[in-house]
Order: sequence, then C-alpha cells, then structure tokens
Amino acid sequence: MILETKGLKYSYHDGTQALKGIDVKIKKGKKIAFVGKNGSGKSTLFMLLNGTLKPKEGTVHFHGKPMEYDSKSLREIRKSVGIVFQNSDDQIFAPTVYQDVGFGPTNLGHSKEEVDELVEKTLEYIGITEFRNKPPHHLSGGQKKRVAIAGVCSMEPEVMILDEPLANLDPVGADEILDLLNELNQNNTTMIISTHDVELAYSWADYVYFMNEGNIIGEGAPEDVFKDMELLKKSNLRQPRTLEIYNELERRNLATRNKFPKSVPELVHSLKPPELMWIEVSPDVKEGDVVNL
Amino acid sequence: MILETKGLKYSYHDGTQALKGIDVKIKKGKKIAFVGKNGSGKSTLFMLLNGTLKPKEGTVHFHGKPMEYDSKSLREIRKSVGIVFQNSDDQIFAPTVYQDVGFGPTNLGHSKEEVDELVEKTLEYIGITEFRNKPPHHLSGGQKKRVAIAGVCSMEPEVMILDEPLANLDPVGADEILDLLNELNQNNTTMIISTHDVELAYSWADYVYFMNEGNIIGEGAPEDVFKDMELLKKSNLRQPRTLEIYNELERRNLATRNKFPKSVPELVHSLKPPELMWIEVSPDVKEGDVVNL
Amino acid sequence: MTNILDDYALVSPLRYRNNWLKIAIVGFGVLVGVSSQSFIPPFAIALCMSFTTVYFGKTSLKFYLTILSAPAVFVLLSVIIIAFFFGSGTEIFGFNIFNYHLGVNTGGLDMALLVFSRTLSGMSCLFFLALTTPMVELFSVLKATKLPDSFIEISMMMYRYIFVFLEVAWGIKYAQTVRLGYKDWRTALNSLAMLSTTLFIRSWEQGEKIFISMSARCYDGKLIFFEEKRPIRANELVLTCTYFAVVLVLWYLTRINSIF
Amino acid sequence: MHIFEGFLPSPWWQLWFVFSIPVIFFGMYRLNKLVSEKRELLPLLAVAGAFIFVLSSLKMPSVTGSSSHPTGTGMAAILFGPAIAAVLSLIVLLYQAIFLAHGGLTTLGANVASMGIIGPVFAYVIYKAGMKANINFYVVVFLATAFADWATYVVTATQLALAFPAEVGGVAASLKAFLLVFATTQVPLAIMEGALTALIFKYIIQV
Repeated sequence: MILETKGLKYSYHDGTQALKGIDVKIKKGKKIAFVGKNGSGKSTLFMLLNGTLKPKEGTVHFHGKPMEYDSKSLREIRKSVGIVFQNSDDQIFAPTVYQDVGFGPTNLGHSKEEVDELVEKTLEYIGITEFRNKPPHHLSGGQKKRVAIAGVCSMEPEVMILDEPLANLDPVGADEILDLLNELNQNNTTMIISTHDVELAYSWADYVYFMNEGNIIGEGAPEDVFKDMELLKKSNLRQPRTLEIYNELERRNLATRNKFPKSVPELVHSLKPPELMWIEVSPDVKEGDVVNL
Repeated sequence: MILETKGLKYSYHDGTQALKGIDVKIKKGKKIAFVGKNGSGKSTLFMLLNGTLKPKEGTVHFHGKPMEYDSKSLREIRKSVGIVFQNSDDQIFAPTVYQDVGFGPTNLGHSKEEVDELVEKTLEYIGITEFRNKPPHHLSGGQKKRVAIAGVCSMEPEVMILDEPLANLDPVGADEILDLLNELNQNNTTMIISTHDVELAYSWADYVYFMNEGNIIGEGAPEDVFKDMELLKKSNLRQPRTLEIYNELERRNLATRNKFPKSVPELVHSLKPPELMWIEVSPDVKEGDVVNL
Repeated sequence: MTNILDDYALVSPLRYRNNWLKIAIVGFGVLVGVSSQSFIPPFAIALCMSFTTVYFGKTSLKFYLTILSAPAVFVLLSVIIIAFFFGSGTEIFGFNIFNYHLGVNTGGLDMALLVFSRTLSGMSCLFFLALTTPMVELFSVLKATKLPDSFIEISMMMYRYIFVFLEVAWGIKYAQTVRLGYKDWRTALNSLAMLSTTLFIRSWEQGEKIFISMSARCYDGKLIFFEEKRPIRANELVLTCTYFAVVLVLWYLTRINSIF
Repeated sequence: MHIFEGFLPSPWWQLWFVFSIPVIFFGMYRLNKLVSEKRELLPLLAVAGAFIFVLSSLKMPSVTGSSSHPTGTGMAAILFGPAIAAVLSLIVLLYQAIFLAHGGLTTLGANVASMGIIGPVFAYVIYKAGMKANINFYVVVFLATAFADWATYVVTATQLALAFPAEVGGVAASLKAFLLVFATTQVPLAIMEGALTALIFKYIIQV
C-alpha cells in the first residue's frame, strides 16, 4: 500500500464541503482511475494526496506512515508524489522546455550536472528532445502535455497523479499520452488519473473509484463497476460504449461469455465464430425440433 | 447556399500557411461539422467565414454575394454569422451574464428596451435566466458555454459557428449543449461546428468536412465519409466506435443492412431480431439440409 | 487563497437593496468618522456598521473578525509611533534608549486612540460596502458619475479578467509548489518571476483574443449597463435615519475635544 | 504600502485628493483619446490592469517576516507612461479597497498619489534617463522599479508624518520615525520588486 487515506474530509473557505470522508487504498505499481463529473472532488483529493492541501479531518498515509505537514516532510512527499495538472498552460511556466523540466530537479538540490543529466534523460525518454529550447507556448496541446509530464518525471516520483490527462487532446495526441502513461507504469511508477471519460477509465485502469459530491460511491475492477447501472446513474455517467454493446450482444446470445472486452478488437473477438450460421426459425420451434434450411 | 468559399487561402504573419485553397458550400438550415486534428485550419476558416480575417486569396460568398470588407458590410456579415469561440473566457468579457448577452444587441443599435427584451428572451430560451446577475467566474464550464452561446444568439444570427463546442465539458454538460445545438438548428439556424470528436461529428452532423493541414481532404454525409478508412487514416482520426462495431457485425451477417446506426440504441436495433435463434451447424451442412436442434 | 470580499457580497442578502442608500450610509460613516474629534462617534459607527454587516448581511462573525485583523499590523505600528511622538501633557510612561528619551504622554495616547477609532470606523464602513454590494452593482453608480466611458469600460473588463487571471495565477502557484518552487526565498523569487511572466504573456494574448471576439459581435464602442430599480423600503429609511441621528448627536456632543 | 481608511485626518486626506484628481483627469483624457484612436487598446489596457491587481495580490516572500507584495505600477509606467499608469492604479486601488479591504476611500487620494502617481513617475523618469545614458536595459528596469517602489514608501511615510507631526521636532521628527519604520524595512522589498520586474522583462524577452 503506497498511499492510503482514512476518513479524509476537506472544506474550502467559503464553506463548501469538497470531501466528505474519503477512504482509498492505492497499491504500488497499479493504474488507478478516479471517475466522476466536474466538481465531484477529484482535484481536491489529488491535492491532499501530495500534501498541497491539509485535511480538516482524517489522515493520508504514505508508505503506511501518516503524512506530516512540516516543510521537510512535505518536501519528501512532493518529491515522491508528483502531480500533473489538467491545464498544461498552468503547469509549464518556465521560458523554455529545458528550464521547465529542470525546475523540479533544481529545487531538489541536485547539482547543475545532475540536473542536466536528469533533464536530458527525461527529455529523451518522453521523446521531446527536439523541443528542448522551444518556448512552451508555441507547442501543440499534446506536446505541452508531454512537457508537463516530463516536468514531473524528472523528479523521479514513485507515484504520478494526472488530472484529466487526455482533456482537450485530439485523438492522435491522446493516444500518444496514453502510450506514455502505460510505459511509465511499466517502469514501476504507480499511476493515478482522474477522468470523466468512461471509455478511458474502463479500458486503461486496473482499479476504479467513482466519486460524486465529495464521496466515494463505488470502487472495484473496471469490468465490475462499469456493469453496475445503478452506480453509473448515480454518478451521472454512461456505460462505456464497448461494454454497452457487448451487453446487448450477450443478451442476444451473440457473444461468447468469457472476458469483458475492453476495446473494439476485443469485442469483435468475443463475437461467436463465423462458422456458426444464421437461420430463421419461427417462434414456435422448440428445442429438439428438426428445421429445414 | 448560405455560405460558400472559393479557393480560400490564408497565411499568418509568421508565414505559416493556415489555409491552402478551401472550397466549401454550406446549405441553409443544415448541421455541418468540420473534423480534423488541432492545427488543421478549422479555426482560421471560421474566422474567415464571418469576416474577422480577410483572405489572402479566394472569396467568401454570403447568400451568393462575395463578402466585402468595409465596416458596414462587415457589420452585416457579423450580425448574420455568429461565432462561439472554443474558450468561453475569451468571449465572455462583461462583468455579468446579463451585460454580456446584451453586448451584441447594444452594438447592433437596438434601443435599451429592445435590448432588454432580446436579452430576456434569449436567457429564457437558453435556460440561464437564473444566472442573469451572476458574474461569469461563478459559473461552471457548461454554464459559461451556454452564456457564450446566448451572447451570440441574442444577435439572432442566421448561421452559428461553434469552435469545439464540447471541449472540456463533462458528459452531463456536453449533453446539455448538444441538446441546445439541436434545438437552435430546429429553429432554422444553420449550425457549423468544428471538432476532433469523431463520435460527435458522426452522430450529430448532416454533412462533414475533413480538414488536414489547411486542406479539405474529404466531404460527404457522415455515414459515407466515416466508412472511408483511407480518409480517416489521412486525417489521423479513427472510426466512430458505433460504426466500427456495426461494420464488424455486418461482416458477420449479424446486423440487418439498412441504415447506418448513429447511436448505441440504433446499433442494437440493427441487430437481427431475437426470434432468430443460434444453432451450431457443422461447416459441411448445406442449404436445404435438415438440422436437428 | 486570497479572500475576495466581492464573492461574499454576491451572495449577501443585502445585495439587492438600493445602491444609493448603501453608498449614502457608507459615505456618511466615513466622513463623520474621519472628522470626529473624539473616539466616541467612530466607535459608535464601527459598532453599528459591524452589527449591520454581521446581523443583516449574514456574514459569519468569525470571518468578519479575521478580515478586520488584516489592517491590524499597519495600524498598530503607526499608532505606536503616534503615541510616542505626538501630543503634550503628563507623561504616562517612558524609558531611555541610546541616551534618547522616549515617552508616551496623555496627548499622544489620546491621539493614538482617536486615530485607531477612526481607522476602525472607516474600515467597518468599507467592509459593509464590500460585503454587501458586489462590484457589478456599483458599475451603474460609476456610470452615473459621468466619468469617461472608456474608463468605466476598462474598469468593467478589468473586473472580469481579475478573476480569470487569479485562477491562472493560483493554478501556476500550485504547480510550482508541488515541484518545490517555494522551498526558500531565492527559489520563491525566481518562481514568482516566472509566474508573473507567464501571467503577463497570458494577459497580453487574452487582450488580443478579447478584441477579436468583441469585434465578432459587432463591437463599436458600446457596453450595456445594468441597472435595476430598487426602491428604498420604509423600514430601511427609518433605520438609516435613526442611525444618522444618533451618530450626529454623539458627534455634536463630542465636537470639543475636552469633553472626554 | 496602503494607508487604511480613516487614518488621515482633515485636511490631509482632502489635500491629497486635490493633488491626485488633476493628474487622474489628465490621465483619463489621455486614455480616452488613445482608446478612441485605437480601439483594440481597450481590452489590452483592461487586462494590463487586471494583471497589476493579480500581481499585487500575490504575496512576496519577505525577509522581515511580514508579507508584502509587489505594486506593479512601476512596470505599468514603463509600458504605458505615467498618466495612464495613474488611471490604471486608481482602478486597481479601488478594487483593492473593495475586494481585499486594502486601503480606503478617504485615503484613496493619498494612496493614488504615492502608488499611482509619484512612484510611477519615478520609475518612468529613471527608465527614460537610464535608457538615454545607455545603461544595460535590465539594470535600468531594476533601478526604475526598485526606486519607484521605495519612493512609494517614502511618500507614504511623508504623508503620515505631515498628518501627524511630532510635538517636539515637528514634521521632521515624525518623518524620521515613520521613515525608520516603513522606508527602511521596505528596502529589501523594493530591491525584490526591482529584481522581480527585471526578471519578468528578461523572461518576456527570452520568450
């Protein structure tokens, strides 16, 4: 268990209760998605997970130890739990890509050479070496997002939290970011994202939390939670299209019942093999009857 | 034909050629979608369509007459062709919703009373009367988008152009905006949107243009263009999921071949009726044989 | 996060009362407070205004006290200086420092108390205005001053974009904080400079974008003003007049410094 | 440094209005002319004002422990000239009074004088002189904004001293006291503001 919260509550100055008692357990190396509509408390929870906000009640545990809020402990936490914000424009503030990616490592107190090395390594890893000397506001949305991710990666965090990582990206940009997220996860970084894109959560995550009005209203493996129509309705979300179609197919006995398909190719695979043939049968035919083709 | 462009070219100060010869024809009362990835020239085209930019070459025709760029003609055009920008914060500049919605009518020279009446009517129509005295920073993303649309509607344009109208909205907010767009269209406003969301373009539009690097690379009814895999590949887009699955089903002869389904319910409808039963038949059975159930 | 009082004013139950009445109340309090020669009328004003803001305006008392303490540092520092340097009369206490005698006498103390009470009354009037009257209501008042339209239009657009940029600024600041950008003051200065620059560039671009979107809606130099008729109610008028009368009587009784 | 509401007695608050109002009117006249010639400047000036407000609401880390903030008006003077900077400052100060309860209404005249007029004029004069003398641009920006900032505090101290002259030694003695407390503690802040503005220009030019 790398991160855990117990009865986490938070309310803003103006009295709005953003979180009303959140218990989550994040296992190391997993891909976690928090799903819910805007304003359900996802971003607030994320800021509590890396100590940017301090809970009014409840605790956040990091590696089993309750989080402390003195500046030394906070530094430690923030080094280990990196956040990529939804709006890349807010996250990239240095005049060049190089300086931006180097911002974190410099603040961690690395020497100039170490920073250089880390930045080069990260730029290469994320595949943005060619932009190194560009001012960020000339980049496309997907490129900016990669720079924002690089800025956090260069601090070598154990956990990466991404708020709506695919928002506003076109399909090509989105696919690139998705590949990057998976690659980072394979390198043993625990990945946490928030999204209101059910297709993404369903197809990408190992474990999904549903949030609504500051509460966790459901959690589980994606194939379990996303078939719970009650839960989806409560969260104002719809079922992932692939799953919806699969359910319809299965109800009509057109698909083999083994694994829930997560993508269109998987869905297609679940269809019964083409050797099976269609024939029209009048409704009064019973099993055991003989039909003339 | 309400809007038509002929060989439209445009390049920016820094020399980037944003449009390389665009010919489009927009019919009155239709729902048109321009599809393409970010930076393909959609926004530039839109600004040319209402005279905000002046083409370097080619012409824009409005009601068959070539557009002129003196201030009187521009006013006429801009009154008739309204633009809703992608980022609502770029568009809503007044301190209250009421003032922002009243901005267009005031500048059209209506009297105070007429403006009042127009604003009230628009607010009611779009369902945002309750926000009238609110400053925009107290609104959610979807609410702001509706205010931005109201600001254009209050000028009673013949054509409404919306740049990425669903960007950054959660599913609930997006559905509300979509309903609004359809309602406006039913009231005889010609609607033009840009999007990189293929599902949206496929299910919403009457006619689709594909843009890539400043060119129109394909156009047609959505069910025709979206089955053209070559075209989709060139535009770096994927097929709408519903259509992709339908194609697979059809290939397996599981769906009736009449109309391309635009939504999951329609897809489900296109499945062969459940009275048809599955039976396993060994491959060597021929038509006319008798099978034992 | 900075507390923007305007956000509280927008939801205040007193928001939709007559603007001119509220301005009259504030103007009256500010002027009487600052011209009073005794600390009694200012304290009375402060009490009435605070009561109105908290009771009728439904501002939480805790929050009200927090914001009231904001000017405290400046006021206390200045008041202490005044106490030491100002006025004559019997010395109350004093001490020697570097062969220099510092003392507080009755005159100085009186003056310090007076200045303190004036500031308190002035601030409570300001808070009454700030917490019950959102800026969007005041634009029509500003319009009535017949100042140039360009000035009022700039004020209105500035109001709108203050909130847009505040959000941007806080977004960037969070992003910098989580990457340890405020660990010491040198780093903080550098972070702040980057923040300001990003903000500056963003605001410049925003200015151009707004002009494009305004032109797209046929902008030709006219913004609409929003004014609603809100008649003054009888009970409001009675209450205000009573308040004015009480304060004026106090002011009259204390106009010669020596009475108290 | 804002002077809070009610702090300045008669006739001082009125006198500072008498000082500020003509400058503001001149600024408004300039503004009106500029905007009617070039309409696209209207939104630009509005966002510049919003930028100053937001900049001044960001807390600067302070060596003395008290928090203070950059005034940003020196920068506005360099960009738009002191007359328009004065008008923008007026709006910013009004909003600071109403949104943040910084400053006040009767003291608005005095605050506009120190932060909106005298400070920016200092910045502008130093900037122009420095550019003429061919000194390094960033050094000039640093000097202009740092001195503008510091001049603002000196003016504030003077305003207070004039209003509250010491019994022994008069204005001079209380000026010494106010300067000691405000102007000296603000020296590091002024330097920081100068450094900040110079850095901003450096980054802007880099971009």
